[in-house]
Amino acid sequence: MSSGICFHFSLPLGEFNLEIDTEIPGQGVTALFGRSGSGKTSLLRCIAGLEKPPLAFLRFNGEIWHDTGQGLFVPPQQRSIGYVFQEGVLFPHLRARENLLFGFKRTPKLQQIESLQRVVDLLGLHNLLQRYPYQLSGGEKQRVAIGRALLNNPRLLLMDEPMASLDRSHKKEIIPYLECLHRSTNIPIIYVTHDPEELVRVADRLLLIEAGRLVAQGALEEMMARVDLPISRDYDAGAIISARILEHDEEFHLTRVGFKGGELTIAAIDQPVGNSIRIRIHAKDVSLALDPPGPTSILNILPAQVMEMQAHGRGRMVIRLEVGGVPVLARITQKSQHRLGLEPGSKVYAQIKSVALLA
Amino acid sequence: MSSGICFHFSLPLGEFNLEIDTEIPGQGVTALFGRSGSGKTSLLRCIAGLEKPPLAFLRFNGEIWHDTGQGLFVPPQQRSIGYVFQEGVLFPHLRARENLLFGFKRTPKLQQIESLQRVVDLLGLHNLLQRYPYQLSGGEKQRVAIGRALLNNPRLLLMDEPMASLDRSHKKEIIPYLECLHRSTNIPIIYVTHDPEELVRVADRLLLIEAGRLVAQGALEEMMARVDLPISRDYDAGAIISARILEHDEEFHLTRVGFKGGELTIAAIDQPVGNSIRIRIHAKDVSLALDPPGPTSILNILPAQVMEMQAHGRGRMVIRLEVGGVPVLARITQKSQHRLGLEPGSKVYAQIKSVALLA
Amino acid sequence: MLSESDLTALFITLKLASVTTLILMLFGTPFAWWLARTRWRFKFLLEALVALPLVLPPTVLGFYLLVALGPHGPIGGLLEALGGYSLAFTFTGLVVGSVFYSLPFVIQPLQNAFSAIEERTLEAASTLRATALDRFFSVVLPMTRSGVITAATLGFAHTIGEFGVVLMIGGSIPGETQVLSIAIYDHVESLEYTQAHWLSAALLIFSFLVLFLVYRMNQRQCEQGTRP
Amino acid sequence: MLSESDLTALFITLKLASVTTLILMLFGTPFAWWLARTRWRFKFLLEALVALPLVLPPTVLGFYLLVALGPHGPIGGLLEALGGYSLAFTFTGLVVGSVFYSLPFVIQPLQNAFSAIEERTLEAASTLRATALDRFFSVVLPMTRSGVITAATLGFAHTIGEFGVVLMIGGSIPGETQVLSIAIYDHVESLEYTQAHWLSAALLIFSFLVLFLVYRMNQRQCEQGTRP
Amino acid sequence: AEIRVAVASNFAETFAVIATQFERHTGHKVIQITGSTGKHYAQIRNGAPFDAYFAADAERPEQLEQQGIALPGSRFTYALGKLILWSPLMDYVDEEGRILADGNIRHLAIANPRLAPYGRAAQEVLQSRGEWQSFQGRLVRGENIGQTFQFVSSGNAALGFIARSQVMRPGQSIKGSLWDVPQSLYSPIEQQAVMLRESDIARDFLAFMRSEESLQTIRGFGYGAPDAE
Ligand SMILES: Nc1ncnc2c1ncn2[C@@H]1O[C@H](COP(=O)(O)OP(=O)(O)OP(=O)(O)O)[C@@H](O)[C@H]1O
Ligand SMILES: Nc1ncnc2c1ncn2[C@@H]1O[C@H](COP(=O)(O)OP(=O)(O)OP(=O)(O)O)[C@@H](O)[C@H]1O
Ligand SMILES: [Mg+2]
Ligand SMILES: [Mg+2]
Repeated sequence: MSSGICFHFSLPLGEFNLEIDTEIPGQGVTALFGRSGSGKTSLLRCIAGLEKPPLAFLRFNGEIWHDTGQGLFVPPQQRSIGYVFQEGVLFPHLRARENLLFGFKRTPKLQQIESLQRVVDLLGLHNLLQRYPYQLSGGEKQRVAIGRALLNNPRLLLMDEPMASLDRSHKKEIIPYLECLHRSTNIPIIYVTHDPEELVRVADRLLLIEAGRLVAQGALEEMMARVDLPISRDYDAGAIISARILEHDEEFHLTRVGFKGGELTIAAIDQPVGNSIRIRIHAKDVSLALDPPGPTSILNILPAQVMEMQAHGRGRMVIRLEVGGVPVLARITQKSQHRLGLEPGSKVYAQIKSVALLA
Repeated sequence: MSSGICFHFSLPLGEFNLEIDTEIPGQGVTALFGRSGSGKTSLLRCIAGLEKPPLAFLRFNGEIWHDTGQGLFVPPQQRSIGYVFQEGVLFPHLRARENLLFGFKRTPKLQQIESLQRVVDLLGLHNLLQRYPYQLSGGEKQRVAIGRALLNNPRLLLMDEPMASLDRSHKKEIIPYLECLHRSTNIPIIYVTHDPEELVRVADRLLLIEAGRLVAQGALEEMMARVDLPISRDYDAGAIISARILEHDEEFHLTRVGFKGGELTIAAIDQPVGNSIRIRIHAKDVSLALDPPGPTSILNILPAQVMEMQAHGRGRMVIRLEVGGVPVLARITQKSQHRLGLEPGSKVYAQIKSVALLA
Repeated sequence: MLSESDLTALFITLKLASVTTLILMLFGTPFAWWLARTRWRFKFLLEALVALPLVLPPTVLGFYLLVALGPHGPIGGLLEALGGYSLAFTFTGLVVGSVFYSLPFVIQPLQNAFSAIEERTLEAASTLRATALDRFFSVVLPMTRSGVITAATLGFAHTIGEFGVVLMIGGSIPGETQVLSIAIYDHVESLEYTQAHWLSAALLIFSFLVLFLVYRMNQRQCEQGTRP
Repeated sequence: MLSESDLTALFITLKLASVTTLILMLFGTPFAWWLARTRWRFKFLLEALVALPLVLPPTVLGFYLLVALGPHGPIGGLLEALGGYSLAFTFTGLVVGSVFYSLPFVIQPLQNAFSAIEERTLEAASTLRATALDRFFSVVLPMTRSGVITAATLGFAHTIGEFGVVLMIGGSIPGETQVLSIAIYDHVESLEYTQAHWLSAALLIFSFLVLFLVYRMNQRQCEQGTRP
Repeated sequence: AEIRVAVASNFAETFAVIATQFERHTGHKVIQITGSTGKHYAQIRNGAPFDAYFAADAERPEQLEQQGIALPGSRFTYALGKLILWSPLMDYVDEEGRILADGNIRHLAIANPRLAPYGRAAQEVLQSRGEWQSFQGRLVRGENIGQTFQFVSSGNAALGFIARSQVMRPGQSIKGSLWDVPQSLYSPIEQQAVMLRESDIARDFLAFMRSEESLQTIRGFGYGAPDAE
């Protein structure tokens, strides 16, 4: 009861109406997902205390932040949040360095966990510290905005498409940091993104909204394995599997992991044997064969059973398999399904390209 | 000589220096690619005439727009360009509708090709026309900005990460339109993006810049098939192939296409038989087998020959194959390469998941 | 209540305020725009000069203007030599004096408003075929409307209330250069308090109505256009 | 050149202008902030009221203030009833009059500058632990610096040049309420043109230097902070 | 035809009555421009289009005459100012001015001695009574006699030296209490007029100003009439 973020907002904005009532866990990354104009930013603003809906209730890890019933409202500055705005919003009169330190300086000494040095290193801001915002490129501004929110030493991080204008190599540096951040400090993060890869990398849970209303929510694994949600139409469906590291193959830079359904060989992971990890298998990376295949470049070939089949766009199918009780999705053409004579219960071999596995 | 965009800019910005001298074709989509802060926006600004570098030469389809040598400068308003700014930059005092029509109203009647109705339909702006910018969500603003540039009836379209904050379904609607736009009207587009999928969908050519300098440029096919460029490190390498539609399979919603190296079956394409199309084969969607495989869900299995092998990150390889003279890339693990004993000259079967083909 | 001469004074006042405001807005706007945009090193000198008329008591300023405009003064002498026409004690002279004296009230709000416009917005307009003039009218002016209104109001109101300068170089000639402020002043000076009260009340009510309407319209439009 | 009484007048003038500007900035700033941010339907009434002192000739305004401050006037009567202390002919009275009269010159530029601040910027600051007051000092003031400077300059300069009101309610007591503008006026009126010239020149040069420094500093900082 | 006449503020009301009488007699129009004598002087020197100048003192008409701006020989005294010590309160000022010795007076209003002849006269009175020093710091000075009157009538100053013409109207009694200061205590306040531009109407008007009819009006407003030359 006391841990978790529980909220109910009812906010009319012109013709638009935000009406959301739910609870999310007080740790991990919750991704907010929805089309342009569906109300993601409005929801974040409500949580931050920047909107004052006529009807609002918000409890953060046991503390009540907003309750219109009781007339209770904790202003944003007392909520210890980090908010990365969709549009950056740096202070134009302050240099990058002063922008970064704005919240830090106002954080009580004891709560100052993050250090400027670390954030600057992470975000590659060394050469930019003395610049004013107008002297920064779009992506540089966005990085400063992320750094500023991190340096606020928040108890809750709200990020509105924080990496929309970043190139992949910057993303690749920042995402593991966020993963690490919420794992090591247990700070909950609510994260808006349109990028499926980002989503899968950072999110534990998914909140799907459409036209201001909650459509579905749940753990990322479940949500991604569901075939009925719009998300699998727009984005790559795929199963997410918890596994444990069994062995490292130094020669070929591979790692062998075990899960309930068997073993998989994936690209080397920099973690000690025994660690638990999450891996993802894109439906479109799984092909099916009736007989065990001959010599092939595909390392992972597992016996599986067809459980459920769903048409998925014109001419395509998503097949839910089970590999030793663990669900795995495969996307194939209707023609293939027909040719192989697949139906629920069929025994097949799932061919999974090892390099398609994501940690 | 007269068709094409030929430019040379030398622009110092603080510690940063843009120094680019090249020529790109006067039609098609040229993608600008580079890390955050590499100078993409600055280059677009030079081409638009928003920066005045101390040294500048720019010839657009035979017209000289900027020549510091001669002291010649055509101001932006006389260049007939469409510029989508990285940060939107709508006019705050005008409603969406008036924003959209700002350039249109100032276009000579004869050049008014685009229509408000069409752009509004395309971008899904119906309900937003009467709103002021502050009443729009981030993605909605971006769509209005795109529409405004299109309605300016430009002779050259400059787009700076125009879809960074759009969800995939909006992108899916806008991208074909852009393709169609430059095909039907021959307007050249210079396009900045960090999204590889967008890149592959829209771009004909690629201009790679790093720290203000041109690193490489060329046709998308060539560039994507090159293993030495940073882009194949950060992004999914893959071959791009020109093909022709041979037949439609109505039952399974598939289309059979032919290319120099053989035939492929891909998801149904809504174009008449005989049309030319471009398809893309991601390296990671290609697996290799030594023997022709048995019954499998993979529809496209082509005999191929290994041409070149390149280590690609830890434990991975990119293999350049030739399928009847056409280059196709495959990404496999070093272990698989070892196990199959692959070396230049080896004969293999390339297994291509049909659904991985992109039009 | 209001004598005929008071009405004449009212009319002249309005004429003077309108003409002065018009001139100030016409010439002040480009000047303020230039001040707001230039990166010229010495613009602060000009800014200081513009603000200078403020610090002299109006009567004293009027005195110096009178001397300058009079037949023996540099400007008046020149004008006389050229066309034989002195500006002192004419309506034109009043306009010159008021323009000079109300300059800072118009320039400063304009300049501040113009400075707030981001370069990016103008750049966007220029890629959309708008010429410099077009940009100014279709982007700058609407975006700075409340600053422009403040400038015009301050200029207008200040010219109406203006007194020292006008008294000095106008000579308070009824029907020509006697404006309302002088008429009220005269009434007070010659102990005709009733008339003074009436005139003041009329002036105040009229001005209040004008200001009221101006600010009201401005507020309406602002509510539409931008989040406050 | 400058007599001792002139120097005293100079000193009082500076004191008056400083105190007035200080009070105006202290109370005007929150008021202007409120005006810039409120969505109150009737704020235009207040705005019109603030601008109103502008339209009355200062001497007339001074006259009404004098009547109001007198023992039969509303303010004077009240003060007398409370503590038996009249404001007329005191430095405090001058301050009251100047504050009243220079109000619009301070409020309007401040309000315009404050209106230009986007809500979003303040929201960002509030998510970064800045309280309302903190936001005002660390974000609003630095971002509106040139508007604030304009307000203070206009207020200061206008009080220095102010004359009618001060003359009326001050009674021109040397060493107490005789300010520089009155001294110059006296010189002009009593045909002591030389002294008048000297004093005016001194006032102008001094003011020019002040304005010069203010604008110069402002320009310097602007060049650093924001693209013009 | 019409003439423009610059008139000292303190004489404005009286002047208006006489001008109306003149207009009725002759059918000509007199445009009256009221203002401070100092300002009018500066304006006349800088070419103001006035036909005659009714000053509040003798000094400035004299200077204009010397400078050759005024018509020589046209200068004459049209009225004598009379100084009174006045308070709007009944029974406050006594007939000898003994009240001046009262140390509780917070403010005594006078006109600025450097600017206005009434101020100079008030200074002379105080000096001759030996009270000038004791009032330093308590004197509030109006720019002109009109303002001095306002100081007193608004109650901000308890009493002040003003012109008798300011409180006296033909056929009415004076409100408040006053001390009619004996002429012996101050030098005469001669208000003089000059002609600035030669014209028949101006000449006629100046002559009319000296007519017995006009002098009566002038007296009625509390001025002393000049001795017939
Ligand atoms: N006014 C300026 N002063 C100093 N440096 C500047 C200025 N403007 C831009 N820069 C620098 O120039 C470089 C190129 O900027 P540019 O905006 O072109 O980058 P970009 O490639 O568009 O990056 P992004 O993908 O982040 O938008 C950046 O390093 C930026 O910091
Ligand atoms: N002030 C307003 N007046 C009217 N409508 C508004 C206002 N603010 C937001 N809206 C509307 O509310 C809806 C939700 O906006 P919101 O910014 O939350 O969307 P979003 O999910 O963040 O979209 P995006 O992905 O485009 O940023 C949008 O349709 C928007 O047009
Ligand atoms: Mg949003
Ligand atoms: Mg950029």
